[in-house]
Amino acid sequence: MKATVYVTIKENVLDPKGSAVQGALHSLGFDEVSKVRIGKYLELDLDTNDRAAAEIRIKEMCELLLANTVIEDYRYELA
Amino acid sequence: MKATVYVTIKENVLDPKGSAVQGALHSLGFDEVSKVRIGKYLELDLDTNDRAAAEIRIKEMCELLLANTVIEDYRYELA
Amino acid sequence: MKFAVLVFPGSNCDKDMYNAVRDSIQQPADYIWHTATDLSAYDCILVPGGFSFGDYLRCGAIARFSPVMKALVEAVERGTYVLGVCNGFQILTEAGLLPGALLRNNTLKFRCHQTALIVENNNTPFTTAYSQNEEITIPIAHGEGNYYVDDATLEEMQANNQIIFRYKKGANPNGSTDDIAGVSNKRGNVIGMMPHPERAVHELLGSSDGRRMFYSILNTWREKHGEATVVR
Amino acid sequence: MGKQQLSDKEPTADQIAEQKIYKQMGVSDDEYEKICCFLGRKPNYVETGIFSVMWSEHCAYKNSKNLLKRFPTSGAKVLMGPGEGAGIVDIGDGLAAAFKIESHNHPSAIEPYEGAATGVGGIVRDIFSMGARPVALLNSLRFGTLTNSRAKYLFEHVISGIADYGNCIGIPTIGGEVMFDESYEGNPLVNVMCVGVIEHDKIQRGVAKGVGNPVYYVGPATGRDGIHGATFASEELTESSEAKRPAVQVGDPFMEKLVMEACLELIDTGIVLGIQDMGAAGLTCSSAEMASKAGNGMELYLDEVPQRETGMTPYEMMLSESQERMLFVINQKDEAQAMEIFERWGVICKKVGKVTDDGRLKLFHNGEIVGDMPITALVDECPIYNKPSKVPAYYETNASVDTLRYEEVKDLNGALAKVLASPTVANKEWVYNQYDYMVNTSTAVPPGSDAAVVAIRGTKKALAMTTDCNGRFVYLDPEVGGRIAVAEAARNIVCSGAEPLAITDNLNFGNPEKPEIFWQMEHAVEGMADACRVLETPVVGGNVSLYNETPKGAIYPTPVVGMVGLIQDIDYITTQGFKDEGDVIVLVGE
Ligand SMILES: Nc1ncnc2c1ncn2[C@@H]1O[C@H](COP(=O)(O)OP(=O)(O)O)[C@@H](O)[C@H]1O
Repeated sequence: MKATVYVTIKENVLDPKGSAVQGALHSLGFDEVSKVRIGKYLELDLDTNDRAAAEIRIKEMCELLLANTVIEDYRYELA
Repeated sequence: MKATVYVTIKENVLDPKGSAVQGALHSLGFDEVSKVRIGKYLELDLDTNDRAAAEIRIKEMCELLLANTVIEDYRYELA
Repeated sequence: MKFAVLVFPGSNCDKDMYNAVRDSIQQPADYIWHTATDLSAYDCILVPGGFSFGDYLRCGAIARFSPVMKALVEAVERGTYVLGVCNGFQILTEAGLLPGALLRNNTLKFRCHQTALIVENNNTPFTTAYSQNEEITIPIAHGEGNYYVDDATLEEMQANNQIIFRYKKGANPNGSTDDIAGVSNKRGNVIGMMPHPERAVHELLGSSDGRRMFYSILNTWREKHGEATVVR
Repeated sequence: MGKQQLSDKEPTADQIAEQKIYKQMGVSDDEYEKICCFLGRKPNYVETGIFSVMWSEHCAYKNSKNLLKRFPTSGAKVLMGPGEGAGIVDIGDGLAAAFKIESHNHPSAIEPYEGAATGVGGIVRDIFSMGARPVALLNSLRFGTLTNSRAKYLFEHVISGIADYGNCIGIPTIGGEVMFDESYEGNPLVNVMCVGVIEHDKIQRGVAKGVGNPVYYVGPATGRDGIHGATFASEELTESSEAKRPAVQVGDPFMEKLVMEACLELIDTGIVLGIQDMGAAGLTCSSAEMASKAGNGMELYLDEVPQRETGMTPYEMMLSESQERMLFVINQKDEAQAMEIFERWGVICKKVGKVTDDGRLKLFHNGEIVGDMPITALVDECPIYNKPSKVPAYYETNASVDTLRYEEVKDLNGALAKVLASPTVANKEWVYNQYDYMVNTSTAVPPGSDAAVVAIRGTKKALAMTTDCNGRFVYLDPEVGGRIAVAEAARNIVCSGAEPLAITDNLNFGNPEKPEIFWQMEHAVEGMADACRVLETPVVGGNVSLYNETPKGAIYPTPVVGMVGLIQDIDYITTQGFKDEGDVIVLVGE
């Protein structure tokens, strides 16, 4: 089973990388870009076929390690 | 219009971050995790409604700046 | 007074921290590998800088799960002094022992240079040898030292005098909220800071202002334990 | 020799001969003939690959060896000259300084961040594999002019790559130089130098001592990273899957830190008989060289090699340049002691081979012998070439230019401002503030002065170090420019209060097969050698990087000099800046 986890910086926290990329895109002439947010994208291979169990486990992993909920939000998909 | 860009490290290229996270997950007892790859995830707001044009532009942005095609692959979605 | 210097895989200021203790206050110190489970023999625990576990994922995120961290939490509860510097600060915030989090520098670059700090609270075990509002010179060396905390917590921290060091006005090197460079927990026995006091213990290194942090620790501890000798 | 069971896509020995596939690996017809003679048969695919890297300029110095002989390499203080991972010079009190410079020009041109980062990793391994504790890093960088956007990109990412790697492993980057000039456009130079400190009795060598002793592999698993660029492009292989393509090497500084600490601890136990890093050509070069230095042979059991990817062939394993790996030899009885160290540091350590007495490198895979070559042929028998040399036309034209006929500068202030504003001369804080130059709390003189100085803990001594070369001078007159490079380094060292000890050098040149380029090399080396003799600073190690060319032509000849000097007492350190008002300024020299 494959899990995909998206970790993004919370809406109200400044995202220096995102701003920098936006600036760089503007200076390259991509003026239509009005906002950029950058997050992490994790692909995990899980040795299990039990979807419900996997869901609980992946949530635990996110809360414990993969995201820092002081500054980050996360969501995940299972496939 | 919103674009979502996924940047991942090429299959053959070493991903030290992914290995480190996998190690950490194992030591936390998540033994079912058999592989972790870490990539980037970007959300861009685009001031345009022309889907076809946006597609060309976003591809350009990826090639030029958002992905390092020597070691990374990318894909994108428009919504 | 006995010092412990924690060593995680990837720590690289552990020796500097150890040497700073030995050179400034001549107290015994031990290196403690991250798998240790007992810190009860120590009066002060130093969490050094570096790149624990490569700082992969997020700085300090993986180190906080090392076995020694459980012992560290117990020590904090006992009132043991804990000083986290740079990566040590990041580990302490990830572990929830200090409020807030450290984001990437707003310049997006690693920065290494001397900085001017203002001592915002000299009434902690770590800062008694400084004057209130004194300007001191301590170097930084980090890529992710941009301190973030939400407004509500910030207010609470201000009310509790938990902001220990600020970067001098106009000299904020990383975009930190409210120019914050170092903070403490509510009880005041744990502090974390991005600048490196252990790198400022000798004029040869460009500043000796960091020595007084170690004097403070020893003096406060001695006072508490009824020993009179004060170091300066 | 067992029947080959290689990947179906690998050509057979006959196909290699008929289709001259060796040529795509950089082996000439004559060289191929020689290889066949040494083997008494045609080499198979993995053997051809191994010979091609062992007989490359990079490993065998086939075009530069005769030039390097002109360098003075001995002196009263030299404990180890060229030939090992690094040169070592006595600094008294039973201590010594180990240092070496390496280039990572071509990888950095392709992927500047990882190219520069892995360059740092490589040179650091060279130093700690000698048993020395690395105490400082320096670099010497060249880019095109900053008005060129690619040059800007390369500059920015090379600096980040150097910074991130050095900062993470906790070795201060304390000096270097950056210059911008059109001649480096598309072919940047990234030279990195590392300096270490070692006790005399801890000095290690890369030798496979003791027949029957086991050979161990240390570090992360091997992937298909950086398998030599010359991987052949025959029809069959272009159709091979994406997954088979060699990949750019990515550095893992965290792993390097663990490997370094574990290896230094291992060396401290005194049980190591021989140790060497896996640099260029990975397992191939390290195994062959270690066996060669001991006059022994080696067997490698490739199934035992830790592998990151499935289905790796012997060719891929032998030629992979995966980073952060080491090879060492100990007595079988000491195995448990070694394993305990690597386990504690969380680093893979695996027995992959054995020292033998037959003088051959034998490779086993899937229960068969897949390669069998005489070590001496690999290491010592590469043909050495004396390339033709010719005075370049530009040099002859320049000779008739009257350099005194330029108009005198009237606006001195304006001229000074212009010089100071040029990126090559301007303040480099933007660069070195990205480096952690303070970690280890021994940096007595940080970047920004003539030479950087590192104090040696537990003594009053300090080491001064610098890298220098002005490629434009060398281009205009290689011999004088070569002398100037050494002399400038020496002046920098002296100005910091130190006595120059020795140099390491990195010869960055264009294509040596062009007689004009070879002429530049000859004369630059001659000039450097002269200066080294006069200043009594022998060459104790170095590196050669050739073929630095783009379609626009060769780079300026750039023989970078890395020099180390000794300060007896840290109280004698002097720095560049003017100190007090009213002090007298004295001009020394002509
Ligand atoms: N330009 C040079 N000047 C002096 N010595 C050199 C030069 N280039 C290479 N050497 C020496 O030749 C030996 C082999 O170099 P190299 O193959 O680069 O070693 P390694 O594989 O350890 O990097 C080393 O000892 C090196 O110091």
